[in-house]
Amino acid sequence: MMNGLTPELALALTLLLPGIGAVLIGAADRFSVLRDAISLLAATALSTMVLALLLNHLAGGSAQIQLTPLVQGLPIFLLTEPIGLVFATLASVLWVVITVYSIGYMRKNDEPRQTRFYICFAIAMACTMGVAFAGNLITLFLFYELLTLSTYPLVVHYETDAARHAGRVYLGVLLSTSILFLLPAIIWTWSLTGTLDFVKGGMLTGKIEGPQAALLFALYLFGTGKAALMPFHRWLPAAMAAPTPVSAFLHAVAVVKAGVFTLLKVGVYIFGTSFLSAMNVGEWMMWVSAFSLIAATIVALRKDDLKLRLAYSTIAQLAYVTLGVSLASVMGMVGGIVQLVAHAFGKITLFMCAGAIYLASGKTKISDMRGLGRVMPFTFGAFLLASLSIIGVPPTGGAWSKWFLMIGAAESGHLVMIGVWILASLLSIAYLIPLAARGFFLPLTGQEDRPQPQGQEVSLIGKPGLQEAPLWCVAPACLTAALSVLIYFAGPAIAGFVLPALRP
Amino acid sequence: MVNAFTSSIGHFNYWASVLLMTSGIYIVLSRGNLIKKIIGLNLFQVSVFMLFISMGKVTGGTAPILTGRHEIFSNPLPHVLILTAIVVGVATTAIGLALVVRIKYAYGTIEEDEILALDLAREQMDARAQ
Amino acid sequence: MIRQHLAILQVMLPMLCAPLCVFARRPVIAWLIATAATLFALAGSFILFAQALNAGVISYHLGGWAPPWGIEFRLDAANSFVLIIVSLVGAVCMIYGRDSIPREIKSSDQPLFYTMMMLCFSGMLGVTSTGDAFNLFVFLEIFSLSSYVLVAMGAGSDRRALTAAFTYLLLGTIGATFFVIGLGFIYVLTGTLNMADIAVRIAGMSGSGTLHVGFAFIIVGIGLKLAIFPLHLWLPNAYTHAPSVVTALLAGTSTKVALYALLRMLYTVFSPDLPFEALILHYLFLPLGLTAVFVASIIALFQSDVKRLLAWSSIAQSGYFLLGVSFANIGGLTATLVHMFNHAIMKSSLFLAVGCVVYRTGSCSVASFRGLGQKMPWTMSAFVIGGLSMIGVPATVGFVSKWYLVLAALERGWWPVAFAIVAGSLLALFYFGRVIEAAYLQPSPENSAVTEAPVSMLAPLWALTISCLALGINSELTVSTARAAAEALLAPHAGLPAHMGP
Amino acid sequence: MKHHLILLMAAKLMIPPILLFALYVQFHGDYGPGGGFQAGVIFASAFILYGLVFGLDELRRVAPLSAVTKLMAAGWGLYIGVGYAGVATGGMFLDYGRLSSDPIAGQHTGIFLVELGVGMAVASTMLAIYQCFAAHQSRELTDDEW
Repeated sequence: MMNGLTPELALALTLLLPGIGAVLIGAADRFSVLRDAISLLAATALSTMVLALLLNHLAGGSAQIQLTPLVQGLPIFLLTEPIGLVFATLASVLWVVITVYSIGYMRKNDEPRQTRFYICFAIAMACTMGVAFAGNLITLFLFYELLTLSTYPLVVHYETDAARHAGRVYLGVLLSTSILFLLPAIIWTWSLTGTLDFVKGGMLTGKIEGPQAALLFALYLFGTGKAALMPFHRWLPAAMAAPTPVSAFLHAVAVVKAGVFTLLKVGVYIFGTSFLSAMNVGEWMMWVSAFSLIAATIVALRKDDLKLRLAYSTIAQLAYVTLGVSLASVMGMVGGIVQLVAHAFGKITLFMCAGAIYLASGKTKISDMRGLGRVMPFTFGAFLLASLSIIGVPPTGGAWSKWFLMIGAAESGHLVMIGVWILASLLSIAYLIPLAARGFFLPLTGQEDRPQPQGQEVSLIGKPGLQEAPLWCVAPACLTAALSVLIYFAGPAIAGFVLPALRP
Repeated sequence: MVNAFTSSIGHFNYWASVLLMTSGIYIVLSRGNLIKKIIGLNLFQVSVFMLFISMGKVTGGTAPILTGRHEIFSNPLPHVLILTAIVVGVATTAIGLALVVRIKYAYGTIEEDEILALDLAREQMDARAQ
Repeated sequence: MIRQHLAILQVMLPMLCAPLCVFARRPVIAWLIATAATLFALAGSFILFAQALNAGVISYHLGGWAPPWGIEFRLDAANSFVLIIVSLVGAVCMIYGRDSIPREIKSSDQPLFYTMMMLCFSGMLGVTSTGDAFNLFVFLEIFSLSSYVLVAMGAGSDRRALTAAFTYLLLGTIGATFFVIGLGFIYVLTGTLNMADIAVRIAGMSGSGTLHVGFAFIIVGIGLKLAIFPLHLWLPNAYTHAPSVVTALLAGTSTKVALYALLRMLYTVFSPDLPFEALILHYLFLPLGLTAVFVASIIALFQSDVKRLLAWSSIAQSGYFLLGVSFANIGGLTATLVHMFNHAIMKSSLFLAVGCVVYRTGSCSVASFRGLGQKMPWTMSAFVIGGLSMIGVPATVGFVSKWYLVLAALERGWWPVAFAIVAGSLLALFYFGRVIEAAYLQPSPENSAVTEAPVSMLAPLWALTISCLALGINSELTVSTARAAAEALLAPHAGLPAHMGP
Repeated sequence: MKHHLILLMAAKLMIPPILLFALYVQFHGDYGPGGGFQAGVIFASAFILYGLVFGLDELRRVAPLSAVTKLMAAGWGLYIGVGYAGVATGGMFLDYGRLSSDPIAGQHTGIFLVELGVGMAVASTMLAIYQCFAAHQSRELTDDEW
């Protein structure tokens, strides 16, 4: 690689840079401009590092770091491998975007405790990198838990009763599931195999079988509470009490992505697709995921609050990945990985748009948003594009993930799952498109009677011309919307990048 | 039957100890007066001391003083141990009594139920103050 | 020469310092003496541990009388490991006490307070070091009697300390007396009091009724000191009303020492192969341990006093010890010992943090924690880390404990128990969550002028917190140490002189 | 109390023999029945009798609590000190045999000192306990209660 920057150093820096960033942000508490600049700088530096690692990997190199053993025989182990690199790249790039957006949002809204907010962002980012580059299950678990803890202050940002309640649900569900199910699953795996390293093709073959294997699989699936599989999804809607950038961060960059990423890693490197399909382990979980998928979609349809609707949409979209993993086919896994990426770009756009709408008009209810598209065309345009991607209409990134997932279903012979996906996609049209359609095609009505939204500039509503949110907020949304289209062209490339790791 | 009878009579020292021991424990648990509790505790401890000492007795044995005139000695070790245990018991009693005196000063009573009532009243007062 | 006599010196130096403290005219001199003694004991225990690991069992004959006739101090990896725990917590608490003790104890009482601290400390070290069962009782009583007094010293701020100490005294004495009764039976049976010697002599007597009775009395007696679940009644009040330093010391060490005595009795004196013992382990310790974990944790949820909350949490933790013991395999024993060390660190650090709060606010109710996250950032972050450790979040020592306990349960194939272990630790999330939420998410009462605790208290607190993190990130040291200790416990006849061998 | 002449005289007569007996038990203890525990209690009983008859204030003048506490610590320190002497002379802890060139004489010296320490500690502890408890008497006893 570049002179002086060894892959190992770059790998270490992916964890250290956000950490250093957090310290510096704390030090620059008094100087808000400097603080924001440092946040942005750290984000940029991190994505540079990750890109360097990605290039290094493409050039055939790899990097790994072994640190002290957390428990005997199980070191903290960092390693670059394709799935992790995809996730790390995604998260680090989106961190830059979300930081830009946060600066706009937090300043415009004049939020309290901004320094704490950015510090927690940075720490959560370091943890996300740890999850992404974890070389064994225990390292992953370590950073997974730290991620939960470091995002807790973000969820309770407002420190109101509602926020406290949200924080309780958030921490309660995430820590409970991980300690109650994931930890025993990990220890069980360890006692079966004597290793927790991620091994290509899995390592459980011949160690466990029958209902026990299914139980272990279920423990992993339910234990990864961040993947929000029903009935452990309550934390996601609850966390909507936080400011919008936090929601975007949770949904697209760090938390839920870390959840499904964990599932993918477990599916690919612990169980292995061949073992999963041979043992027919995922059969039962497949139905749970399908239920989760349909149920969350239906709940989303009935929510009038935009952020809540998006939250349930996320639950449904995550179930795609869970389903992909339970299908136990290589293409299902590929579909899961592409879905991880596509959904990240789509959902971050949707959330940023929701935030922008709130900033500009003070509105959170979908039924109130009629005609807003006319005064906020960029925001609503981005929203529409992202919606299409989430639904899976070509040429958007979401199309590829659905495509691969359906191939996976066909490969493993679960044709009924294709039907489930089609149904879910149709339903998602029903809950996503009306918003954009109302925004663009219905007139702005009724706002003469409505009281002015609190804390907003009076000038926005009921006057002709554009009334967009600040540029800092709209531009990132447009960028990610564009990217979620561009992903369509990168879809096969991503699949090709991760396939070698999946095929035993 | 007779055999069982003689063997239980033969161990009458055990029976005596058990009687004292259970009385002691019973007093500790059932009496509300703190002084009586201490008395019960003492009774309990002393019963154990007696058990030990009677175990050390060898029939026909004398005090283990080397004078050359006797062949059979009682086992002196239990006595030594119990000497230590007695000291421990005295210390316990002293601390217990000291505590009772302090409790009397602090609460004005040494009846357990009255003390509990006073504590409860105070806790309720604290809870209301918050 | 000191090295050669270290086994006795590190018990007897605090014992000598106790009367010296009486002569100290100024409290600070007594403090200096006491701190020096604990630091000496700390250094000594590390050296002893290294010695026991490298050179095998250290046997020290008091007065030159060879065992089994004379009293023997017998140090193997197991008890020198416990020595480290005791002296570490002791040293940290003494350093912490420089500012904390004058706040809670009248200055005229302070030299005597330090005397009692030293007695308590050397009693615990003695219990741990001795190889003679009766001597163990004597040291147990030295430590218990002085801890009754120490608990009662909390009467300066709350008269309930007196009744707490009284209950502690009653139950503690009953426990000790039970122990002596059991010992009497064993003595009648074997004619010896040296623990290693007893182990050799009762090897073929597993059918003897006397042995069973003696065993039962000893286990119940130690159980009272250890606060095994239905025998825990003395503990919550004693911990709640004692002075902060005393609570931290007792929470970190007293149950550990009692646990050590239990392990020594179970594994060295009575060998775990005895059928009745296996019975007790499986049908008594397992259900009691589980009940303790859940019942005590649930009670902890409803406490409004943080010290009392932590006390109930300690009872729950002693349930974990029992679970680890009940697995009756080397994994379970290792897990118990690891947890013993880890729990000493985290529980002491939690109590020290609460001590800082008491120092500043004068109260330890959950309500008085409101807003402290901003006002006492260092104290509260240490508290948070301790709490996370109790929950079992990775990178803290609590995680390491949970890991090995669950692993041991799985080794036995006891599924439900493994789940119960993690579920129990989850309850800690809820009771610590309440306190932490109050500290960080609720505004402090108006016109409160609370500031951060003095450095002399924060430094020892943070020393424990940092070791809580460091040993959580790298558990190699604790676990290999605990494993060596577990092996030593399971090898009762190692290093016996020829005339005492089996 | 001053007019309980018989009590006063009897006590005055009894106290010296009690003290003497205590000393006898003490010094006899190292080679026969007796020893520090018993002697200490007997020794203290003389003082307690004094206190009972002449009043607590008088006892406090003769044996102030602070001095008694120090004596207690000193006795206890003496015991442990003898233990250390064994170490210092190259033997084990509490190895009295080393205290003199002749092991038998050393044993004598050692046990003598230990018993002395025990005696001091026990006597002063007993006195301290008595003084502490007696101090908490709620009112003076009247004559007809005697």
